[in-house]
Amino acid sequence: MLTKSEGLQLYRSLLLIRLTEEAIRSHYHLDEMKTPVHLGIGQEAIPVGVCHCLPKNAVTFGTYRNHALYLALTQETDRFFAELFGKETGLGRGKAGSMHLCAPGQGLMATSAVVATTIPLAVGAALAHAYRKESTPVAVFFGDGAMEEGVFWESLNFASLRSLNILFVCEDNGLAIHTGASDRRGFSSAVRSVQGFRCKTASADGSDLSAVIRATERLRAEMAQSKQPGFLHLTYLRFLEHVGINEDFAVGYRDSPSPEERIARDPVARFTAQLLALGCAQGELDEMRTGVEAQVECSLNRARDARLPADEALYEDLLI
Amino acid sequence: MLTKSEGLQLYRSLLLIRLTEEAIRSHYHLDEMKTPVHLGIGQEAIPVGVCHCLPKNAVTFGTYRNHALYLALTQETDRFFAELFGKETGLGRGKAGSMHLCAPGQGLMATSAVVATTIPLAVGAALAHAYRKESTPVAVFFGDGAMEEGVFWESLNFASLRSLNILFVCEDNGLAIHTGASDRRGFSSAVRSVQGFRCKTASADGSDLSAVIRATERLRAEMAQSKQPGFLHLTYLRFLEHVGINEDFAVGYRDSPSPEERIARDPVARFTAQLLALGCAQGELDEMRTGVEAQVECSLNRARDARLPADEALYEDLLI
Amino acid sequence: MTTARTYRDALAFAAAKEMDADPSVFVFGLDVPDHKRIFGSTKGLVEKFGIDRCFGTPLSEDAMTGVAIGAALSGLRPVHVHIRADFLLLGMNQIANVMSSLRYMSGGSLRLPLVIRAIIGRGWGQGAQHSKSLHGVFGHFPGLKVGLPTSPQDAYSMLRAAIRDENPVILLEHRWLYDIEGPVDENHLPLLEGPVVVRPGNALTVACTSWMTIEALKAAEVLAKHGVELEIVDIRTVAPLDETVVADSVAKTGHCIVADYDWLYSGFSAELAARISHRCFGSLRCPIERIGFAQVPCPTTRPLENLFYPSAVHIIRVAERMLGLPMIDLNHETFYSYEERFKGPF
Amino acid sequence: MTTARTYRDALAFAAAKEMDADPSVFVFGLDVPDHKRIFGSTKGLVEKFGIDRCFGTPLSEDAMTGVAIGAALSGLRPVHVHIRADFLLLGMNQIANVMSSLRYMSGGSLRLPLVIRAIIGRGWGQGAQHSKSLHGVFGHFPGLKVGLPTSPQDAYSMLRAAIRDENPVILLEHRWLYDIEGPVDENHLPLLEGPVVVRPGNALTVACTSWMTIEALKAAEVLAKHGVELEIVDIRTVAPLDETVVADSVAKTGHCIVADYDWLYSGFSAELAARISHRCFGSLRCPIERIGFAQVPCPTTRPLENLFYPSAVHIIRVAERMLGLPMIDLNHETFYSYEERFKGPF
Ligand SMILES: Cc1ncc(C[n+]2csc(CCOP(=O)(O)OP(=O)(O)O)c2C)c(N)n1
Ligand SMILES: Cc1ncc(C[n+]2csc(CCOP(=O)(O)OP(=O)(O)O)c2C)c(N)n1
Ligand SMILES: [Mg+2]
Ligand SMILES: [Mg+2]
Repeated sequence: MLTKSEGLQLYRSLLLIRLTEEAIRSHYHLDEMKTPVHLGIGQEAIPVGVCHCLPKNAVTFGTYRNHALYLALTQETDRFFAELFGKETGLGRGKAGSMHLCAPGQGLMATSAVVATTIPLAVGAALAHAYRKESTPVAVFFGDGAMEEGVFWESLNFASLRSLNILFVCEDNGLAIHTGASDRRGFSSAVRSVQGFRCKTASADGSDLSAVIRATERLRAEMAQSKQPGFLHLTYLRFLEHVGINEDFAVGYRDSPSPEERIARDPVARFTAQLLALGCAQGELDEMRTGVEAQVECSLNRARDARLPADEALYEDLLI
Repeated sequence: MLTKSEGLQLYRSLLLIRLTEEAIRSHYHLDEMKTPVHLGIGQEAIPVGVCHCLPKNAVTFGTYRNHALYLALTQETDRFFAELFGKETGLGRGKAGSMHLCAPGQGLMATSAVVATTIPLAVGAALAHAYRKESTPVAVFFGDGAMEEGVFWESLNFASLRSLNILFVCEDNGLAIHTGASDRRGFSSAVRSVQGFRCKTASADGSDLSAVIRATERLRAEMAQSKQPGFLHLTYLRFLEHVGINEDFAVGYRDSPSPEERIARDPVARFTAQLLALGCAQGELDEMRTGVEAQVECSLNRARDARLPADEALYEDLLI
Repeated sequence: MTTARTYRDALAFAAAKEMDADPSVFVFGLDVPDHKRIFGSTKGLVEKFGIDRCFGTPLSEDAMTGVAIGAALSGLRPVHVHIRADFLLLGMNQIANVMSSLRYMSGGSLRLPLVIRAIIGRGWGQGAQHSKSLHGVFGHFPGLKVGLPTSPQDAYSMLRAAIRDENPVILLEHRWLYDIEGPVDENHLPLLEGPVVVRPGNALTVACTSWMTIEALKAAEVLAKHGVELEIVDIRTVAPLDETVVADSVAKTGHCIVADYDWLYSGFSAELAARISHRCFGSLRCPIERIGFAQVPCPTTRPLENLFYPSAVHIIRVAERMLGLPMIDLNHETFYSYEERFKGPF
Repeated sequence: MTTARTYRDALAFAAAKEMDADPSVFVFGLDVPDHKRIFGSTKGLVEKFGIDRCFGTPLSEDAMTGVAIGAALSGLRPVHVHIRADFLLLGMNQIANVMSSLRYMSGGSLRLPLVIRAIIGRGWGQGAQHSKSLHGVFGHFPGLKVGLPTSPQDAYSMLRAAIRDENPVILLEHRWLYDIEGPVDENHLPLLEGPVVVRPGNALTVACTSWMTIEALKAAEVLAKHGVELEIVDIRTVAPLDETVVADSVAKTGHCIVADYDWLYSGFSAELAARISHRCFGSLRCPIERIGFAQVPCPTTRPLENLFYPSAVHIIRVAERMLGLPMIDLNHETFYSYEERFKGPF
């Protein structure tokens, strides 16, 4: 069970992600953030929950849908927004944009715009830890579509072969852009599809932060005991279009969620209810929201005011 | 149960493969066949048995270890040897060599020297049949090492998704060159590793022709009923080195088989015993051997006498 | 019959035409049948020909490339579509080890009539992994045909020709060309069009690929005001390459810029420059200049992206230098950008 | 200390040296620790450093390339070995979409010190899928270093330098060089050696990669008997490329052949020819000639294979044409073949 203070801290993380994404939504039309954005509204509980269960020195990898993961790990928004604005002060000096964020100092080693490509990198990091006889765990986050890429299976095979300490986190929104799972999968259950390998598996409702934490903790315990990698399957609802800032339920490729479903699949709403049940006061939560709003607002303004990289930067950062 | 005449026909096939490979072994040192050879001694019963269960119009794909498959399908040795000798009359006008044999007229569409690469091609052929609403089955033969390549999993996923009529035949000799399965596999059972996909599976002792036929027939029946692809796992002993004509048990990366094991894993010896039990006379078998020997000898001589491609051939056969 | 069409419509129209004529033609790839229809370039196909002939796939570029080959070997004519050329790198083994050599290795007994369509070019800060062109890389491997249609007519004729071709053909389409409108003669012979002079001139030959043709036309417009007439050759089919049109032009102008939409290093610009340097040794009055991407991965941020991509301005500046002209004041010229893409008519 | 070593020994020795010096260096890849030891080039490593630092892998080139990147990001220095360069095409997405651009995209905060070693070149009728070189293709993507060591000393120094380099380095080793013996100074500075004049001459510059250097030396030996002195430059590091040594040589000789061990089309030969044509515009007395693979997949049968591969004979014939010499009778000369590979000393 979570303590109240843990709960509040997690809540802040969820909120930071949500409000950051909402800030992007409201400022994007100004065309100052010249980078495609894959937003994480609905996805928040997955990185927040999983990273909560990892030690501070854990190493993570993600995809182009990486805002939630970055924020969950760092709570940082200055360099984040600066990157989205393409500024010199951004995480990648503006060269990365939204899709390639990384923050090696905080353990986020790499993210990538080519589906599934960071999965073997994560395995390589896990191998490095085994090589140095370190216990540092690795977690790699990827969408359900990534399981269709051969490199996922190659990576799973190698991690299972070498008994690596790596958690494969499948963030399953049932969609690859606009294509549903039934048009892409030759298997009926993601979890069962990997169970032929020497790995441990678990699944949970990825919209429910507590469920994510429970599943992750259980899986990590099994991994530790068996010395096998883990595969964590978490479902969630992608509230927005694949890339961009709008809802697109009306377009027709999927059903619009009912009002109940909207709440059930909203990690912030669900966790708020749990916190209130835990005895937190609404005022406490509101106060936290005000603080987060201020952080986001302030970072956004700083990012806007920051300077763009100078021309010379074009040829910098290539080779050492 | 096989009839005697079927049995004799199958025996001829096994023998043709064996004696062809032995002929290569005895002539290779003359350095006239300037192509690397991956011989199929020990493997014979797999293509012979599987192809026996397929209709004449079946389409097949294989690997660089393709002699047994080619011979099982065609019973032809003239163009085969000509290819190994690099002659104009060879299957690929000498451009293919041993590793890239194909005979589209007899259904062998392609083989390849890059592990696992013909697997998706076979899936494409199966898709073409489904597209044209034809029932033509496809079988693709590959080594156990191919299962480690991502493209195997991508292909299995797509075939399962589209319910294609394709038989994946894993020829498992437990080796990839000199590396044993336990150094390569993150799974404990090849068959179980694929069972998460919507496909049917079967396995058998690939050294035992009758067992191969029984397993193939049963699997094909299940495939027909379920409209699912099939995965057939067949084990065998590679008697020779990975590439080349020699035994290499002495080298040390694997144990030398006992005399009993040698017989148990020799498809020709095992099937001979079964035929004798079925009431065939040794004389009949000996006579057949004489005929096959003559065929091989004759093809070999023809190939030797054939002419090499002319210089102009270098730029031919590229684009139409 | 000639109609005004956008490039994207021309692509969809060409596919429909060939699918109509030949039931063995089908179009597939990630997101091909979704409501966005690959920026509209597969519009109408699923309605007209059904999901069996226009379908999506799992995310499995390697296997799907092999599937296209296998289907082609089986007598079909697949058109495999990719929303970014970068993803083709996942299918590189099938492309360079299998597709390019299967017919040759079979001594001519196999045929692989298949088309790969992939989109190249610039989006909204697409960055390093969504910006590759790769035509030089594909052309490097014998056994593949590689084309870059520029005008709507090219898009129409070249896609039709590619589908009818008995060989593997890779077509790369620049995203910014999609909006261009131009006359499309639907009876125009389907041909993998080779190099063509799209603007005659006498001062300097600019040999271009894809979007660079548009930039070169813009450069020519500016330079013409100053009495300098560029001759612009659009290469269109880069492999197999027939450089004769460029050589003839250089024989006349004595000056040559190769403006390629790719990195220079061992790219198509290197091949063409090496060939023209050889063939026009006597007529070149100064060294051939090459213009292409900056030799770094594509950065996301706009100011660096603007430096990364070659443009009309680069062409003007290089032309001035080669011809010994004073620098033109470009302050009052408008150049293309994401927001101000050329829309046509071509 | 200078010892005579074969190229293969020099490779194994260099790896051992670096593994000794730095525990973060490890060597892995398919069949790396088996008894054949990648044609002997990983000999002794597993005995000395154990299976944790010299290990085999499953057949998963795509993932294993990513594993190398991930390990490098984590502070190790992987050396990933491939018995054929063709198999690297399976890892092309990781190489060209990830490895080449990760550091750049991170604004310099990531570093990827990793080495890929792959064998190129001719075997016993290896055919179309075991014969690619790919250095031009790799060099095309900014962010990668690409080298082709020719002598045992190069093999030693360049592999050591590659392992110490903070960037991804791809080294391509020709199979026929493995038997060559030559002096190896083990204290020679580990350097990704650039172009070097391996034979001085005045008549014509031959710029070569890898095995073509050996063929060019043979051609020079033959031509020298007829009073023609070739100057031979071994490029060694093709990316990043510094063409100065070649340009200086051409300034002297006025003639240039680029002899590359690859297809010509958009290959390294195109890049070098384009640069030298540009830089030596005034000093070239006739067009640069390029020599490389025939523009078809590599055929298996020997007579066609002999036509496919460039050789000393090609170099001699082209040199004769360029210099306006009569054709030399080559009947009594012996050239290299599978059976008569050059063994050294270098
Ligand atoms: C290898 C590759 N193929 C195709 C694409 C185009 N693409 C971008 S995102 C995406 C869908 C991925 O779905 P999923 O992995 O489930 O992630 P999600 O977007 O749902 O988080 C596709 C097909 C790509 N980026 N990379
Ligand atoms: C993609 C690829 N990687 C590596 C190789 C080198 N290689 C050739 S055969 C082989 C072993 C393959 O083992 P398996 O698939 O079990 O087939 P077998 O030889 O046992 O029939 C390897 C690694 C290759 N040909 N292709
Ligand atoms: Mg998804
Ligand atoms: Mg095997």
